[in-house]
Amino acid sequence: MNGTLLAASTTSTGEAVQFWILGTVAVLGALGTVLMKRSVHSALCLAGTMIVLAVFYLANGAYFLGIVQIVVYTGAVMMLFLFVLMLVGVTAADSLKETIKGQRWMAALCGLGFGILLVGGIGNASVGTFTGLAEANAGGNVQGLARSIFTDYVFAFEITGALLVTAAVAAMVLTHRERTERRDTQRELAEKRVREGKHLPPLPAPGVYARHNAVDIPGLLPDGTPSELTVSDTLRSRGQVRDVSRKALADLAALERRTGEYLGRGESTARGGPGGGGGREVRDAADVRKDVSDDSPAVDRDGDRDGDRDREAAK
Amino acid sequence: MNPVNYLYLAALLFTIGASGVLLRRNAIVVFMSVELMLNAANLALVAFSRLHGNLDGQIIAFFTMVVAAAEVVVGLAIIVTIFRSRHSASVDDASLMKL
Amino acid sequence: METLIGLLVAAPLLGAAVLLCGGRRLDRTGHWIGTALAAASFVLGAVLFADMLGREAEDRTLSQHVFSWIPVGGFQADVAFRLDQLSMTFVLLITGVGTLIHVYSIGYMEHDERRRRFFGYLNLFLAAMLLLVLADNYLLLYAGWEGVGLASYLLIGFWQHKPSAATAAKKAFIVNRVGDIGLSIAIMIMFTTFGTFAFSPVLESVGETSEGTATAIGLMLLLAACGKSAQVPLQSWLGDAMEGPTPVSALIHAATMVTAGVYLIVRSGAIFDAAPAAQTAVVTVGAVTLLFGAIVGCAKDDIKKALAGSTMSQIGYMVLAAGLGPIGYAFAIMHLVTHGFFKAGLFLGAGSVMHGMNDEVDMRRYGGLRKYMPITFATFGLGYLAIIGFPGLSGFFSKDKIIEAAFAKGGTEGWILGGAALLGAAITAFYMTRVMLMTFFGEERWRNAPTPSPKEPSVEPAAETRGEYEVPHPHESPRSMTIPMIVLAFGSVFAGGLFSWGEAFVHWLEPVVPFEHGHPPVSALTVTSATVVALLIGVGAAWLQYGRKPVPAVAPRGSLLTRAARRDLLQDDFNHVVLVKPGEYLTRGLVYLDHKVVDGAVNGTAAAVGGLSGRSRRIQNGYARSYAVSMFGGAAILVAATLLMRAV
Amino acid sequence: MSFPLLTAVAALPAIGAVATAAVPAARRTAAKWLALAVSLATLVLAAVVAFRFDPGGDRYQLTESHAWIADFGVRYELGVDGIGVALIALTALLVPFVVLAGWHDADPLEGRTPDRRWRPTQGFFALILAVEAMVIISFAATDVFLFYVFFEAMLIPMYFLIGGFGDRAGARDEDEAAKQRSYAAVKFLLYNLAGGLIMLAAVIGLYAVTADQLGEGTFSLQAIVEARQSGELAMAQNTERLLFLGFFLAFAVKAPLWPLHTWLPNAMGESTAPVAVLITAVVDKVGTFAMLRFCLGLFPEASAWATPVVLVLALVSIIYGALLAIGQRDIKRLIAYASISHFGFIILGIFAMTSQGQGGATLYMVNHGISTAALMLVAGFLISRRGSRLIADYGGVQKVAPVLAGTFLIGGLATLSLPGLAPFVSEFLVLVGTFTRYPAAGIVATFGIVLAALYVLVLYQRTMTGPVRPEVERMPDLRKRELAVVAPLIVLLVFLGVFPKPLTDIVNPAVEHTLSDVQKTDPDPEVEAAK
Repeated sequence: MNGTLLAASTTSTGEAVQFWILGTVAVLGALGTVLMKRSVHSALCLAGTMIVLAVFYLANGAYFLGIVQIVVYTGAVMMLFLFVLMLVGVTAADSLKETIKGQRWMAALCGLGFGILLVGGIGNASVGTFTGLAEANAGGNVQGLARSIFTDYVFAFEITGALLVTAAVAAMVLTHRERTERRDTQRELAEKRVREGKHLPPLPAPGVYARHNAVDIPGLLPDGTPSELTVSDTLRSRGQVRDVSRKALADLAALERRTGEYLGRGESTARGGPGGGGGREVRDAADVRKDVSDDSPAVDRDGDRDGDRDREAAK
Repeated sequence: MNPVNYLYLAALLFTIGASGVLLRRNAIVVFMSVELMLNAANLALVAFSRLHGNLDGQIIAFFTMVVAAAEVVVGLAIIVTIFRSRHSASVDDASLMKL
Repeated sequence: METLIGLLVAAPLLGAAVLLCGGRRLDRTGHWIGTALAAASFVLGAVLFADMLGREAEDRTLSQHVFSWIPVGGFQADVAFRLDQLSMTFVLLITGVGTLIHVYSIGYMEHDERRRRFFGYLNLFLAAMLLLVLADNYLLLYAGWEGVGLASYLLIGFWQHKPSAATAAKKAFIVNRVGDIGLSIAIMIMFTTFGTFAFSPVLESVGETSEGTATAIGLMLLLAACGKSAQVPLQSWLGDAMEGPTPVSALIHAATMVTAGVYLIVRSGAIFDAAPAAQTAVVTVGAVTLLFGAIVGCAKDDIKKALAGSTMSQIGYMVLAAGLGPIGYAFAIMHLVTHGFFKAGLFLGAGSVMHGMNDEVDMRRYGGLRKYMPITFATFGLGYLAIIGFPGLSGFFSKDKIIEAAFAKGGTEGWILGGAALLGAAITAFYMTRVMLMTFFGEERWRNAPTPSPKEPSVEPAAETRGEYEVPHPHESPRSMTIPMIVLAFGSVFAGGLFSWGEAFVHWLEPVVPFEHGHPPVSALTVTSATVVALLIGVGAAWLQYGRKPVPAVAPRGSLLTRAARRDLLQDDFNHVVLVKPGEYLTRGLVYLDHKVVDGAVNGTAAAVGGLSGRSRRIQNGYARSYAVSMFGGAAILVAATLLMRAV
Repeated sequence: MSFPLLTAVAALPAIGAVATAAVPAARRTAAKWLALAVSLATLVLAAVVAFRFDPGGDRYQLTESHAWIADFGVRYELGVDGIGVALIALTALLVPFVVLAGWHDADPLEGRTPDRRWRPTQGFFALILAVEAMVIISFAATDVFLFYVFFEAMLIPMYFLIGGFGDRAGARDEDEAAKQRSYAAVKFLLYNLAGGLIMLAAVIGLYAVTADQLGEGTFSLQAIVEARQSGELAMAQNTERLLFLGFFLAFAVKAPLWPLHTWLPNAMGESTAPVAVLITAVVDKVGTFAMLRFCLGLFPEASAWATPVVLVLALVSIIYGALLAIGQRDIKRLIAYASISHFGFIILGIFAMTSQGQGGATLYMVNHGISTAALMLVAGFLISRRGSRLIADYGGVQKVAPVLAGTFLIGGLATLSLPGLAPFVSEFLVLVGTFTRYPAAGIVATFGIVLAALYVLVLYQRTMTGPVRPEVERMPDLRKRELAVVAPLIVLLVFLGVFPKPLTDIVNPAVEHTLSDVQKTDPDPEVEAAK
């Protein structure tokens, strides 16, 4: 009932304070929406703004709308946005560099002019005095809305209903992809693969360590270089491949050295050390590494090359 | 404080949203800016309904929300389709109208 | 009776139509048809003449309204004929001489495969000329006027394969057109002033209008007369017109058409009487032309061109007389008729000579022909005596009267004009004697081949063109050619005496052509004797130069005046410099202007629009966002507009 | 109501056009005969119109009136006064000759056999008939909007006639010719469209004015004229002048009046001779006709206001056109410029505002149509023989083809308006009519006749006379078909030159009406001559 009081009465200092604080937040959010490089961030900023607006609705005695705002917008719509973002690629940051000549200046000009005009318009609009929603909301805001929606605005309401249905159907139609030709049979697919000289057997698994289960870590080839095939295309295309070859090898080497020092004996103890085939492979790799470890620049170069490849993949 | 400030705020937000539409290439962000504009409008409507002491403003705002929802659904569907076909969500890439 | 007038015109017109549309099947009979119809109209004329003589002098005027030609508002042009003594005179002259020349042409054009068309054109000319003299309003006269122009165009250019002929024809038509401007403007003024342009109303009420108007009409009519009658300054075409076949020169450019101007002036006498200024102009033109033509005539070696010069000057006499008012009109017509006889005779003689000398026209290549073609010599000689005004022959009577009248004009003006006329008489005697001597006397210069004189292309012998020179065998022309010459010779001998027998001619014309006796400051006898003296001087001078010493076969360079006269006193050069050249430049300039400026402006605009749209097309860059910007801007503008609306 | 005769006259060629276009590709000759038959039938109908028309009767006769676009007061209103009858007769008369003269102009070129869809011949004749139909409607329309529609629609078939069927004889090489052709066609179209659009604005303006002052707007010529005379419609001075200019400009382009003339030489030069005749003898007449009927009828004060300028322009056209004709090297362009000079005379006569002037102008429209047709068609035959439009390529034709030369000369003499041939009557009337009110203008215009003599005779001399050039030695004389085209025209020229009364009787009353519209009367002679 505090809300109603607020709504009914002329603005209290409380509302003033609330307005100034949240208003600032809202504007910042809006600016964020426009200016953030990554669209995810924009989406989040927008969500913030919307929540603030919901609060303002409440403050203005539009309780129903306030709630709807939160549920529909901040809930449904923003989620929809985020889904699409995920589909399109969350992390892809688009540059804010303008490509169309003069577009930015025109936009700025129009925006500024338009803003000024609106403000001016509101300024000289005679909205000095205002009547609160006290009696309008007397029978309850929701009931009030419901009454007029189902009496005066009933047609509009029905039509919007139709609109929603249409929109839903439209969305399905748009996103549904019609299969034009017959789906290939398994045999045909297999033959196609052979014909195209594709990689016939299943792809190798990503490098998995006991430490954590990470699909974004490429498996290492016998020579210790990471194998691109082991990581899914999506991750590769997003440039999210985490290359651990060098770190892992370094750890292993350090471990063996320590055990060597600790046991005082070299290679032998290492045999029958931890790990099955995988360990063995790794050990072999380690050996190889050790052989070449004295000329580390080569390794670095090696690593650099991998890094480059990753970055290229990212692009 | 005079609730007219709500209107000023709405104007501000609207303008920001508009410039967002004009400045961003990413279709999704453009859409968000549009949403921002709609919300600004809604805020103004709500403020009006308070000013005039009747609920019509709110009802309009309500309808706006519904329409906005529908628009978002379709719009996003379109974006997805475009992205599928040309692997980009940039509005500038969809410039076949250019000579 | 009246209906016969229409037939008078219709007969030759029919002939023309038949002959020109008839096609080849008429080639053998064509010339007979033509001649027959010409003769028919002559007979008709004679019948009408007889009928006219049968009536009182006052009601001799016949008029026939055939049909309404152009009726628009107050403008009522009728096809209506008027046959009075004046037109009767012309009718007889035209049909008579015309018939004779038809006959002559039968022989002359014998070897021309386009003879049928020639006769068609001749008939066309007759019809047009008769229309001219029979019309009872100026517009119909104008029709005849242009009709004879057309006929003369066709006949001058009859040998179209000769570029010179085609050019001469064109020149004649266009110079005539310049004169026609005068006639048409005159008609316009008449219509504006009197609301009509029929002879009688105009001539009767001309006194009621201002002298200025009358003068304007008079000058315009004079311009027309100059064009048709080859008077200075529109005389240049007549010399070239000699490109046409000789019968044509005889009929059109000596006897009839060129005198139409005189007819016009005499017919419109009332107007000139009301406009002294115009009359002065007329006499000036006449005097100048008679000297001009005479001088040109002295220098020409081409026999036809020499005769053309003389024609010019003789018509000068007539115009002069016509300009003198009532004291001169009748004599103008009288001289016109006699001149019609003897000049036609002279031309036919010249044609006969050319016929015998295989189309040689250069008199320097003639000589001693009298014993080869005696009939031609005789007739030509009579014509010669007539034209120089040998006492007792027609020319004497008519010319002498004109000179008297000129003196009778009175005052210094009279003296000047009379003097000019006398001088003209002397020169006439000179050049005609020259022609006579060079053609029929002296040694036979045609026996040896010509030495071409490059600087005189005009008198280049036709023989030249036919490869090496074969000596012509001068022979008398066939009967069909000699008979007309004989008849005309008779006319040139007796007509004058007949006419001035008790001033018969003057009285015959009087009802239509006002006449009053002129009173020369000195006695008529003095004038006559002066004329005779002048004539003797001329003959003597000619004999001294061409009779006593042999004539050089190639023209000597001659004095400055001679050379100028050979070039028609530089008239063509004058026209060329003053009119033709500037005209050409103007035309070329305009063509360029039309292409570059007028058209260029249009194409320029088109190009500009194209470029502009090309530029503005750039704005449509296809980016949705830039479209959005413009949308947004538009919205902003709308808001601004609404605010402003609310503000005011 | 009685049988809609005017509609029939216009509809017949229209239907004929469709039918001709529908003739299958193989049956080219059939299409030709069909077109000829239709045009002759139209001529018969037009003759019926001419006889049904009673000069003594009321101003507009054979009227038809049906609502068309009721909301805007647009009506399908037809009706002819004497001027309309004369011009309809002219059109109906000329088209058969055009068809006959163009008999082979649209035959497919040797070597390439036309496929089923490409049917040039059918198209050619169908277009000609279509033009005829539209022209007739515009001559008969008494509803401004109706007139405007067909005035503009005319451009479409003309465009295709000019651009699609060029003068093959004139082709230096095919591509070059095609380029010239399309240039000419586009120029023609744009020029006339520009004028027409300005007129459209004026038409709408007129509607607005009437709607404003008469309560409900109308396009009906008679209604507006009556309203003007009864005084219930009084346009503001400037409004009237603007509207007048809007109309006049369109007509001046069509007419064409200097300096809006440059499209005509190109169009006439590049198109085939029959089409050129169609342009200058038929289509352009709509312009002058409309000046007489609409400019003077709707805006008398403005016409009076504009008269001095128009007269000067007309004089310029006369002299300028003649001088340029003298300067041309191309036969057809020469004739085109001659036509410009003649249109100058027509406009001079119209704006002299005297019964002689306007009567003469109307006669001039008819006579110029016939004489130019004669001259142009013979020129076309000549060109088709030698395959060149340049005067310099001819010489001595008179010797090898005397009949051709003769007819050419007669056409030329008509063009220089020799007495006894039709154009003289009209030209002299125009001169007199002008002189009575504007002596200076009359005198200047008179110089046009000398220049006319110059360009005609120079043309004749250069092409027909002189020694025979080797190229023309084998030139055949006129064939039967060609003679059948030229002979009637010449007969007509002579007849109308000697006895124009039938024509004047029809025209005079109409002219009187027009003069009463502009409240002008002929100036009285100074001296009342003793009749």
